[in-house]
Amino acid sequence: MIKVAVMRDGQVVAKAAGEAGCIGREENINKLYKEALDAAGLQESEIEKVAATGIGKFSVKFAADYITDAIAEAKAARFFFQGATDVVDIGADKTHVVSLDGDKIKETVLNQKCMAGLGLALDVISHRLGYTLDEISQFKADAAQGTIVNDGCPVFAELDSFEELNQGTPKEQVMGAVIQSVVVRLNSILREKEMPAKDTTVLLGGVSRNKAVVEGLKARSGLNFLIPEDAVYGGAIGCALAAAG
Amino acid sequence: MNKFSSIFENRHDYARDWKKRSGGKVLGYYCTYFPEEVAYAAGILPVRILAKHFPDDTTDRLMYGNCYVTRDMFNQFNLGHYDYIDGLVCLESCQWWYNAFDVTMQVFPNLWSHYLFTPDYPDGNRSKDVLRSELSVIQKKFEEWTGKTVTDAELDNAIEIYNTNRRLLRRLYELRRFNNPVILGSEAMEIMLANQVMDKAEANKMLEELIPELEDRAPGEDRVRFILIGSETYDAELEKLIEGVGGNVVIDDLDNGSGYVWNEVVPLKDRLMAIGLRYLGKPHSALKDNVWRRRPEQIFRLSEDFQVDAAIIAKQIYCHPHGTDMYAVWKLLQERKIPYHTFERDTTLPYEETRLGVEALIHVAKQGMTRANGWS
Amino acid sequence: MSTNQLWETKPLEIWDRAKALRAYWQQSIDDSAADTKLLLAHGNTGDVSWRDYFSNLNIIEDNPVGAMMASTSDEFSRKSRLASEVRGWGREICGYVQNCWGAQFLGYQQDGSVFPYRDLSVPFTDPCDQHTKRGQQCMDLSPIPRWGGDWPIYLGEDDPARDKELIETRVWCTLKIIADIERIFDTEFDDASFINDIKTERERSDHGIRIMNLMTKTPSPLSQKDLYSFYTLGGLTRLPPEILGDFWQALIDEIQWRADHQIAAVGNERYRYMEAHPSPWHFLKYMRYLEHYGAVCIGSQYSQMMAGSVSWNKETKEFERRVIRKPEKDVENVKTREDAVRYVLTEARGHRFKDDEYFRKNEITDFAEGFGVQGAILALWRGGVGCTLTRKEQGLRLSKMGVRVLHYEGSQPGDRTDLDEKRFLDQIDEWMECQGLQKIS
Amino acid sequence: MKYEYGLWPESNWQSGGIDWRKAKKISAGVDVGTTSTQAAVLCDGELFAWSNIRSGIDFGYAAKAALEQALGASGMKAGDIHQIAATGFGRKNVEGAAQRLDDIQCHGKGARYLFGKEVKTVVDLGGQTVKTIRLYSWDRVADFKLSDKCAAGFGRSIEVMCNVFHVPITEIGSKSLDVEKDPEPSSTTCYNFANPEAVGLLRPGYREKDFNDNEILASYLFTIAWRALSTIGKIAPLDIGDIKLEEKVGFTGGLAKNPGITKRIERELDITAATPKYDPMLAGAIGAALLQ
Repeated sequence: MIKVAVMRDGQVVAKAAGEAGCIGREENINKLYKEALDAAGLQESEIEKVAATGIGKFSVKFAADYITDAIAEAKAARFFFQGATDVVDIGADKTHVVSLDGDKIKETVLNQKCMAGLGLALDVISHRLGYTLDEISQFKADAAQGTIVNDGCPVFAELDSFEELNQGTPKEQVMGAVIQSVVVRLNSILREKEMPAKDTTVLLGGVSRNKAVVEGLKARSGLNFLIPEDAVYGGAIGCALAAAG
Repeated sequence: MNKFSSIFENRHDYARDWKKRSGGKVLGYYCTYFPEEVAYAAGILPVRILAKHFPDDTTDRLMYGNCYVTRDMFNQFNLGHYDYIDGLVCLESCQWWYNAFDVTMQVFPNLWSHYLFTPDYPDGNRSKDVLRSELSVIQKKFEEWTGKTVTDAELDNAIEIYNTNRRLLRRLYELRRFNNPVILGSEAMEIMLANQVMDKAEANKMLEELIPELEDRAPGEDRVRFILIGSETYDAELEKLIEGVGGNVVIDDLDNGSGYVWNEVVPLKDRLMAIGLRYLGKPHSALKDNVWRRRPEQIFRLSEDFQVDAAIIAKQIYCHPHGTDMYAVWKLLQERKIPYHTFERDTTLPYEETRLGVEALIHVAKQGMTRANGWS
Repeated sequence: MSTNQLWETKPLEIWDRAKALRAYWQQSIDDSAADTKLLLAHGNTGDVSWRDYFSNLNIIEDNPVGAMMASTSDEFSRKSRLASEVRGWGREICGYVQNCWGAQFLGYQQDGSVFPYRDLSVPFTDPCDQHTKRGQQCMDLSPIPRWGGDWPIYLGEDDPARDKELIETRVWCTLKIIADIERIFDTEFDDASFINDIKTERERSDHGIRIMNLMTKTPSPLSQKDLYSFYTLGGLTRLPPEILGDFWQALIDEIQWRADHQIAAVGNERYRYMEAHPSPWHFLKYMRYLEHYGAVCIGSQYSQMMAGSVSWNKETKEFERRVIRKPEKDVENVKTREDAVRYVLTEARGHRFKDDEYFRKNEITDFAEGFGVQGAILALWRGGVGCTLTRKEQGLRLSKMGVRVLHYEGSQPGDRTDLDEKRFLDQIDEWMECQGLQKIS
Repeated sequence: MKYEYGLWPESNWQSGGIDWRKAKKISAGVDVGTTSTQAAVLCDGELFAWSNIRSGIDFGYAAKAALEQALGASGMKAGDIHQIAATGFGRKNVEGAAQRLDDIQCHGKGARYLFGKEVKTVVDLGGQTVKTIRLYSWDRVADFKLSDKCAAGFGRSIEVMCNVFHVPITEIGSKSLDVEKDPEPSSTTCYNFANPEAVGLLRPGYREKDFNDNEILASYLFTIAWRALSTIGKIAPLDIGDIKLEEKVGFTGGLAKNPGITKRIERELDITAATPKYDPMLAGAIGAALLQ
């Protein structure tokens, strides 16, 4: 997913999001950039500075500066909540835990490769099981009812979910088990270094919209996440703030 | 039979109950090269740490690249399943086991612990002296720990109990030599696993009742005979799956299977040396088979003695000792024309995926005689 | 000097001599393949250097071969790894092993020449399980002799009585290897030079300790890039004295001069970091990338291990030789082969990886303190068990003392397939920028 | 994420030339895989009709739908089929199947039908596993190998990557071949590593020269071909030398229709694969129909 945020005087004036793709990625980027500008009613010339972040940041050819993800997330967290001490960004292809100390970044934890593409795997498996992301967001914590799938690797989790379907387990339970395995893995990433603070941890990224995962993670990790309204645009907003200097 | 599998199923309760009854200490060990007799003689119950998959979000902090088994061992301690363990002993064997031992000790520092060096070159001239000295070191530490000295009589008693146990378990293996064996591979494996987590004296009594019963049983169904090769096992799921498809594991080359019972302690005046020689002389595990190869020969001898039709090689993901031996095992099986199927195990055993390979192997082994016309 | 250059810098003069020595060694390998010299697998056990004392023996150690294959040709090392994987050595086997012994199955080397099949194999037992079973790959292919061997260690405080048996088994194994090679291959072990070398061995490792202490200075006169090349040159080639001449002494003098005159290996050195265990085959690329940030790598316990067993003295702020066990006979009256072997094996319980991971856990924090590093790159190799065993714990221990730790993942040191270079470079950028450093060159 | 690029077209076919009413023995085989399901109907051993649809998650329904689509407008009803056999991952859920047969036997038999007598090595590049089968001359299976656990799902991953790349699955193969030289494969252990790495190849300054779009596809498909090779190579004997397969080699399964994979495997093993008479994905279903 590409996310664009346009800011003026410290306020978000326009947002746009769309498919990134790989072939023809630059056209998608330019199209969305125009879209955001039109939404903000601005001309390209009126933009003082453009910065880019994320896994495909270097495809934004017209960016003046490239911001690393951690710094963008940290700025976004402080923008949404002044007292934020930790940021957890759960996106389609990475999970990032950044802990702040004053305005410096104390520590960052990136998810292990075996658990790369957590968000993407959730999207793929739920699509295969016939659910949209909004539907699985409404799943209750006990949906799995004892079904367990592999929590180490999404490919094995996908294979285990086929096995369960083949044994006749209803697909709600299988989806519940997949969500539970994602929650277990996310909790494991939170614990790799110091556990984030209980009440001052900001949650960003696309997966933050998935209530089932967020509630599961809250229950398992004991953290009360602060989830801003524009959580999905966290990286873009932080990047804009960084560009503003 | 089901007495053993129930003990295996709730092994933690058994151990807690044993502690109440005997008031003794429970010592966890990882590798089956651990000379249990010395601990038993000191009144300590040696228990093999077994892995069982639970959702794991505790081990990534201190572990990377481990096989699932060593992760689960550490995870079980974190989940409090092993709260009754008083001490842990680690051996010079697989480094992933050492890793599980080391990180467990960091999280539970007040456990008694000891590192016992068992030579990687078991057949060396001085290897027996090294193991003898290591055994005397651990015996002294047991004495400090329990507060009473270990007498020769206690050592003899322990040797006798363990040799009886091995003889009884070996009879289970012998029963599986015959056509249509009276006991299935999964039943035998559960008994083996139960024996590795319980007091051997009690196990002997139960075995002495069970084996005559088995010998009067009617022969089982005609099934394809398999040898199971690969990493140590911690449950009988794979054997049950093989039985579900018409096969039966009649023999195995597992360290916690045939390797656990294949030879006995030959009593000598120097008891510790006698115990050490047994463990150095047992069929080599993957990490100890480093000079002229013995494992391939042992696999072939077992396969011929038990008339196996095919071999199943089940290796844990990231199990490098058995990974390194794979070429030598494949080379032997191909030379001796034994059909084999290799696959990797992880936390969960996907039924359909594994069944695919086992069933195909049965057809390759039984060549053409599918279930429709005659055999299967 | 450009504005960001903080220190004066100059290329090493000793470099061309080192290149000449490496060329000589490469040539000796090709010659030995020609003139029926026995090829020994893996024998560089560090206790006894087999090549120096058996005239018709040449060592081809699989780690450097695996690393060289990976760095020179992605394509050929990938083919070798495939050849080894289809014969059973899958993903959990060290990349060096797969590269080197995969080519054995292909039957030809990178340049198309016939693979140098080994005639005998001596184990390099200690660092990790892959080493315990190392040298089996050629033995499993064809029945060549391979000897057993142990690297006995134990946890807890020193216990001389317990040590005695552990040393005896290693002495017996080493003596058996020498006697067997003489018997099987009808050759003669040069006892005299072996006994003599024991006397000079001391000062070669002293060189190592002096280099180590010089590199604790800021700016570091030598960076890991050069140190690691000298490490592999020294450890790998073990060239005879008449070829080496005073090479090591000349190297020490040049580094001493550079340290005295504050000549830096990296001109804009503003940040020092250490790494762990063997540098991956692509270490040049990522060290140069980090030099854009003014970050210099000062080595690892692995590359500094040339100095043998050392410990950090907090008072004198220096690394010094560490000897746990005094051999019964001191150097002067080591007369026979057995004395020499016992002397070599007794001195240190070994400054090797297993020791650091197993019982000297303070080693890595002392090392970080001694070299005054602000960061540490600890690689997580999925397949190399010995290199990965305690990386996560050490990461936590280092970050507790304020060192910023970066973990990156790959399959094994000698295997490019799994290293996502883009993700690694992004991680480096993030690691540097989160500590407030920007690219300056 | 939108899912239209990865949807490969479903298809079915009925032979005009066979009058099924005259057939003495009508047999059908249904191969229910994790990703795709095929049904094949044979009249006296001749292929009368087949269909190839996506499995979805209800394997029982997929089998029924596959049979219906195969029969299509031919007038034959499921009831007219004398014997139905099921194989594949979801074979247990196929109602009305008299037998549930082993996948490897079916693939061997089906490949013999598709490629003729001279095929000796069958490589099934499926969605979940890669299977390699060596056949005896009298069409029984001599030996077989399955892909290891970390190589699972590579076939399925192409569907996902087409959606991520925004490249239709039918063109990804040919596009990836349209490069002067194949770049190094991205990570060859697991598709979970390969996805982010392949997407990340867009990072400029990352390699000597930047990758154009086709080279990224080439690097990704080379990964899958190379991972398949690690299973294909295991069927060859253990002695010294490059991988030598017994000729003729036949590719079956979904990825057999992707030239980006098959051409690269052929080049690496320098063989030329046999061409199937019908859709290569039908091997399992045809074999099941013949084997009952």
